[in-house]
Amino acid sequence: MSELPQLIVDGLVSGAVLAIAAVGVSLVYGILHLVNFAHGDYLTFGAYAGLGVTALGLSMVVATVVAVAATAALAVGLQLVLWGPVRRRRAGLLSSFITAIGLALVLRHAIFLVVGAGSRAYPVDQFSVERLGPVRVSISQLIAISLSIVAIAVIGVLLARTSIGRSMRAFADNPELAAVAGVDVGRIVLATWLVAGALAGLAGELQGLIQGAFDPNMGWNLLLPIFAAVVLGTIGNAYGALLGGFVLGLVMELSTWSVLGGGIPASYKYVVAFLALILMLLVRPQGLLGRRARAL
Amino acid sequence: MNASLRGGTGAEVDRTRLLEVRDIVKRYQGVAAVDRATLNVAEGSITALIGPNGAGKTSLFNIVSGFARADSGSVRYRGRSISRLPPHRVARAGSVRTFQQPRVLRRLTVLDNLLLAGPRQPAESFWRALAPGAGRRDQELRRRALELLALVRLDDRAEAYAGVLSGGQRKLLEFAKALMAEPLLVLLDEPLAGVNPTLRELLLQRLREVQAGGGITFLVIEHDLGSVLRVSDEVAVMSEGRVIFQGSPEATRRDPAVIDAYLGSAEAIVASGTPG
Amino acid sequence: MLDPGFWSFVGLTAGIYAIFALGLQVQYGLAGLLNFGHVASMAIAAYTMAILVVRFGLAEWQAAAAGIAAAMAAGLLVGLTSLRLRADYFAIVTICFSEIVRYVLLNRQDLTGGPEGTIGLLGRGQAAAYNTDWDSLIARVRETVSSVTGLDVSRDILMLLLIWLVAAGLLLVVRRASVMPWGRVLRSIREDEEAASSVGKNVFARKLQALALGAAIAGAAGVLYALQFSFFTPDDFEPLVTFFAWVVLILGGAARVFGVPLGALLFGLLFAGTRFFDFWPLSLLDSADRAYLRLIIIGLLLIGLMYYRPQGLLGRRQEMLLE
Amino acid sequence: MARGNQLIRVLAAVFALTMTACGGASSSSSGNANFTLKVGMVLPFTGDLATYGPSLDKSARMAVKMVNDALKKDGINVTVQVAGSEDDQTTPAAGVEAATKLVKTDGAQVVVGSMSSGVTLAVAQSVAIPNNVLLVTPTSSDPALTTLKGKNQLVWRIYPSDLLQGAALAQAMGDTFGKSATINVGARNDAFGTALAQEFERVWKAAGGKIGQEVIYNTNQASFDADAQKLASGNPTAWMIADFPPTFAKMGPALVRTGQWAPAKTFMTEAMDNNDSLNQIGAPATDGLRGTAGSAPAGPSADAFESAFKAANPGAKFTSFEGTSFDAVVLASLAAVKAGSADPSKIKLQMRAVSGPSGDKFGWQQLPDAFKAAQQGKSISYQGAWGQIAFDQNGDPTAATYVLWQHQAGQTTNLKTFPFGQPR
Amino acid sequence: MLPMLQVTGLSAGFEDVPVLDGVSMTATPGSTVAIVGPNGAGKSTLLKAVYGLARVRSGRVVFRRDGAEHDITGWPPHRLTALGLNYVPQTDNVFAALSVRENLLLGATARPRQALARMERLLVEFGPLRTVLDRPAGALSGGQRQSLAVARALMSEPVLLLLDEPSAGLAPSAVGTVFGHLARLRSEGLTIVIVEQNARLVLARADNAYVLEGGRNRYEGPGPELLQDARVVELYLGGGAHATTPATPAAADQ
Repeated sequence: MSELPQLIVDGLVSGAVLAIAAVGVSLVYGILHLVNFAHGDYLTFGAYAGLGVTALGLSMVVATVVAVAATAALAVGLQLVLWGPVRRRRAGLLSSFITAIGLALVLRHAIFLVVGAGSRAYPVDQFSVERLGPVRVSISQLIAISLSIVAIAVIGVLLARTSIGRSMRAFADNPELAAVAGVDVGRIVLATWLVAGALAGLAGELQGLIQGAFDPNMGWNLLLPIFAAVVLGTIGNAYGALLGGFVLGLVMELSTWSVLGGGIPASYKYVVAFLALILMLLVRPQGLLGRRARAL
Repeated sequence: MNASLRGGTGAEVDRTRLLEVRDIVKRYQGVAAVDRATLNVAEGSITALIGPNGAGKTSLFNIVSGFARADSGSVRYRGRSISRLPPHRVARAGSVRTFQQPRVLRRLTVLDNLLLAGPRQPAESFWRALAPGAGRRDQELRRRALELLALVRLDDRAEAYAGVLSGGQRKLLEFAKALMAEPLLVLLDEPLAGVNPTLRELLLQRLREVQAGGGITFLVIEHDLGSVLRVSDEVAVMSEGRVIFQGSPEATRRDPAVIDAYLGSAEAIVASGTPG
Repeated sequence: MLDPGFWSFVGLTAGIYAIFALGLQVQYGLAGLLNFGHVASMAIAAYTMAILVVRFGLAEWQAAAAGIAAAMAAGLLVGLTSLRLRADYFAIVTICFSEIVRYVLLNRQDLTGGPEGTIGLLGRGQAAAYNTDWDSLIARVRETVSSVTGLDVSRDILMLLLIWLVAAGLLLVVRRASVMPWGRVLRSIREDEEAASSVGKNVFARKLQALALGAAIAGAAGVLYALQFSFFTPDDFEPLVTFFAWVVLILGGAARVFGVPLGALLFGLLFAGTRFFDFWPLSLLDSADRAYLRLIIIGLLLIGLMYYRPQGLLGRRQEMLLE
Repeated sequence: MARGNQLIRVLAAVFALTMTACGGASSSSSGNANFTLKVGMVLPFTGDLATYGPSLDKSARMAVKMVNDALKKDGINVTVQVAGSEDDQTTPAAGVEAATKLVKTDGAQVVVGSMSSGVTLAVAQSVAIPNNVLLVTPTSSDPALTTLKGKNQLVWRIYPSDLLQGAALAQAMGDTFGKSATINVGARNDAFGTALAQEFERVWKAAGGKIGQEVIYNTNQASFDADAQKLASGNPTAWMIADFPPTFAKMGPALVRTGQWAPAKTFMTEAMDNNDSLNQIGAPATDGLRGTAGSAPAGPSADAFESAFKAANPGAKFTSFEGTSFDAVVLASLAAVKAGSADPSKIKLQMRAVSGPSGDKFGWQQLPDAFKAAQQGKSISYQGAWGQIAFDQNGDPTAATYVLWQHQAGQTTNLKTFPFGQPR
Repeated sequence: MLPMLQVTGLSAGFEDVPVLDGVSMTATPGSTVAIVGPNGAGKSTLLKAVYGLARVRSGRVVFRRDGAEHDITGWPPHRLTALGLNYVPQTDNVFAALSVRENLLLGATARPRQALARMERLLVEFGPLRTVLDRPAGALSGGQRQSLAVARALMSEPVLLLLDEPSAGLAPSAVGTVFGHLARLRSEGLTIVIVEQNARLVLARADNAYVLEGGRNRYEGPGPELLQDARVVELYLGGGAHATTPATPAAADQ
């Protein structure tokens, strides 16, 4: 019976994309206290940046590099022209949130304007599969898995081992103390966007790959699951977001496992995922990796 | 239940024990913030609760006011256990607290901050708020609120947002707010910190007046010992989670353990046992 | 461009949004609750009404009342389970709840008509309608008006009047209650829950009440939406609708009750007015590009409005900075 | 119908064109043949169906241009004018707003739109019917549209109702696999997919067949592999899948990857009957794929339309649904010319008469002849770019015959034509 | 000798609430300076204002090092860290979610070179931290946290350390440990400005001390001298204290 391992692999693949994107959202929220509603559209931007490169006949490797770099540049650029000034106006969480809704509209439809509405695909064989034991995996999925392993390793090293990564986590944990400890806030903000943008670019491209075909609504459609992953793993905790992404991906795919009372119909995937999230929060109000807040 | 706590059992209440704290223990992450603290507050008194930073005074306040639950021990108020009551029930029973960091409602006016604390407001119910004449009780309360604001010299700021008040003014507002609730017992957490010397005198004076006139009992955490010892009838000293001394202000000043606990010892030594 | 037919439609949509956002105003503007699943209340009320009329033969007004009650009950359910969560976690729980509601409406075809919407409530091949009484009432009113005044008043204009009448009534009720001690208690909870409970306010019960009341108001918006459009599908209740209510609320000024209708009108104008952006040189673009451009312009206007007036139209900057 | 001399007609045409160019032309919907018909498009340019809207808008505008050319060639003093194209954002409320604008401020007499059944139903109920405007939807297939209350011949559609399609599919699959075969059914989770799946299953089971797995999948989800796994499982005789090309571009490969699915054992609908789209999705997911389609001059004519569309709109994506909005515009124009009026209440009475099945047949490439016939008051059987559309009294297209198409080696061909009795 | 830190007429506060009202102080290189005074005197705010964490309204802060003079009034903390200042807040002074090791390395953000070697050296002095290197700092005891906070500050190789009530909330034995660290640092020539609640403890060890009250300078002088000053005790125990208390200051200096 190969159903279960297959579902696990499928869950890990879609979870990987959520995880990678969620780390960025989580860092941005933890460090900038910004609910970036436009993050899904950063993903879309990355996917199309990569597509542009493949359209020139260059390889997926180059496309990946460009997608990552271009989205990172977009994120940093938007910090400079939009979020920085907004922050200086001391806009509250909610007016920033409305600004992000506006930005999401602008980005998505700018992409529509440039690339048109049709769905596109990377020049990657979507059909041939590799057999790994009981599991069948497509080339795209293999690329996605390997890239996300690399990305997660890089994220892990970056956050845990590098000075900038530590500073980012420190800032998310306790911004005042981070300033005290000599962390340059301005640099951290830019670094955060750089990392979040790069990860969004990568996640966008991977999503485009595993989806096979994509259109400018791709990232927008992923936004809610990404946010759910962030929350599942504890808001502001980057490692938690990684974990949350994988858990969510697995929960969604495994919900169709036929052993579970014949499998929950696929159209209830999101219902299962969201219910799992709500139940988890009721049991662990601080998220998977959160510490229980000290009373008073 | 509230009603009975407030007034019903007056006859059986031991006047020397309006508030009775027994062997309270509260641990945070394994560290005992309050460690078998025992304390009595006599009705009509001003009792000072003093002690160095980190002695557990505020933790004890949180337990008495229902904001935290003790790991063990009991709190009795007017002869009844209130250890398990939520904060709003404790407050409705007439035991009102203030906070060390004044918790004023920043985007409400100073006057609204006070009016909020006024008891018995039928128009706090949605439907009654819609009924004609719902504002009548507010008019009564407003008079008293303005009196209290005048008492703490904030009457000229009545219509300002409480968020623009200075730290000292916020303290005064907290004090007035506690009185507005028509309490039997007021727990004041460092009412003088950050208050300038003239207002400080004013506040102490008011404290005395109110206590004398209104039959209100005060339990006061305060660092400004000079001031607090002057006005209090009784002093309890906390150190490292315990009440190490309870007695008159004079006795407090003379007690070496208190002085050590307070000024600190030149060497880091374990403070010696609790006096009887 | 100034045709009243179009603008009365825009106006009535804005009115529905005003009522809808007023519910959010009670929940967030007064009580500080970050409800990101507000649209669920609207969906539950509208669907409850339609299902009760079509399947159980209830009178329309009874079904409408039941719909509002159902929205309120759902609000209570969400509150009872989740109000103790931190604000941002509460926000995500509510949005998840609204998505669960939408997917269930989509997938329980036997009960709800599924993706086909309410028209499929009786199953395939039969067009179900839940507002026949209402429509004939409106028709009678139109007849009466035209026989009395000789004016032919369109259905949209009647609905416009009715919806804004309801909106005004609810606004006044909420406004009245919010300046009364009731509102003061809620605002105190918004500012500092512990401070509120320290003076004897039952914070949890109050938050629950605000949530239920906001849900009921959103339910009323749902019922009006159903009556206006005569037909709806689960797609009408996407999360985006909640965010539009937030836009309305923040545009108007979150803590100002009368900011809500203003925000709703501005919002309606933003979406409808940009449909007229077809002059030169925009007219050189093809229809799709113009449609994208329209949403880009809406996005830019939102960004600009929030940049220059982060406190909203009626909000006070000082109040915002005190947050 | 009065006939003036050549000069007057030319002058009138110039006048009409000038007025049109100035944007101030007011429609004259009197009984004579001098009028301007205003057609407005309500289509999804943004939102879930954003991938289709722009192409349908382009083909509708192409139809307007071709109709005007034909009218000019015929010397008929009628102009079809685009009142505007508005975005319905794939949501009913925005759709109603869009249609209201077209009707109230732009004076559209005919609205072409929308794509999703939800939006179309809302526009029909809230705008078209109350304002007495003709609504022709290109692609909405929801059976509910047939029985819509009070529609009073104002609502028409090009794409067949799922009731029809489901029964035709069941018949074709029964012929191919035997009536007792086990079929796995997959459908996109929207009005089109669920209605078609249900209707198919009902007919299939009634005829003694068995249904294996039924998988209804959300179209905007992140991955389709688990859904595909389920749909492929159980070793069924064949599959019926109700989907559109852009979603099937994700679902198809996922099905192939399961290794348990075969396109050659799968039936789909005419939504997929498009060579270009199928080739784009790729042979492993489409080779041998079969499907039904309402009898149409498919094949050469459909291919010609695709080339014509691409020639007229360089760089535009062909989604395979373009014929629907093209035919919608043409049919409404034909009906208006035949009615000699831009008044929707007159146009609607001629819609059946220009669609067939009786009357002379005119293909979409023979518009001048068709319009001439229409002006002469003759009945027409219009052979559209989408297919033959013969409206019934409910405004639904009927087809006496269906074709069975198959995609093989990069080519879509019609295997056979089969007669099909109307279910009603 | 020119002072290393020179604060002149500093007025500062938070948002619109002034706390300091023209406070002046100096610290010569290698000295330990104590800031004492009753609660609410503005002691902590003085440190925060020097370290760029409170808004300075007027006054000047000058820092001298290696013959160079820097007017650091209103500089952001990260520039001060780079210059050789560091500050240990009173509470919330470790990153609870980060491991002890990460907390330490984070202290070296301004001077990343040879951070690991420095950490090794510090771990010799702060021995007990070594056993918990990979535990999250949030799981440490109060004393360990305080040690960690000091050690983290030292990771930036400061020449001037600002300490805010390092004994607050600590068990006596932990206070002993922390002050043991400080004694060693002093002997190594580090300049220390320390705000302390435990006046006896800190005055006995301070080269120089400032007594603040109500946001202003009240008394100043060598620490042990101030410790003898009855006025200081009076300030703490309040108005009537010295009248009724038998000469506690003398008795205190055991």
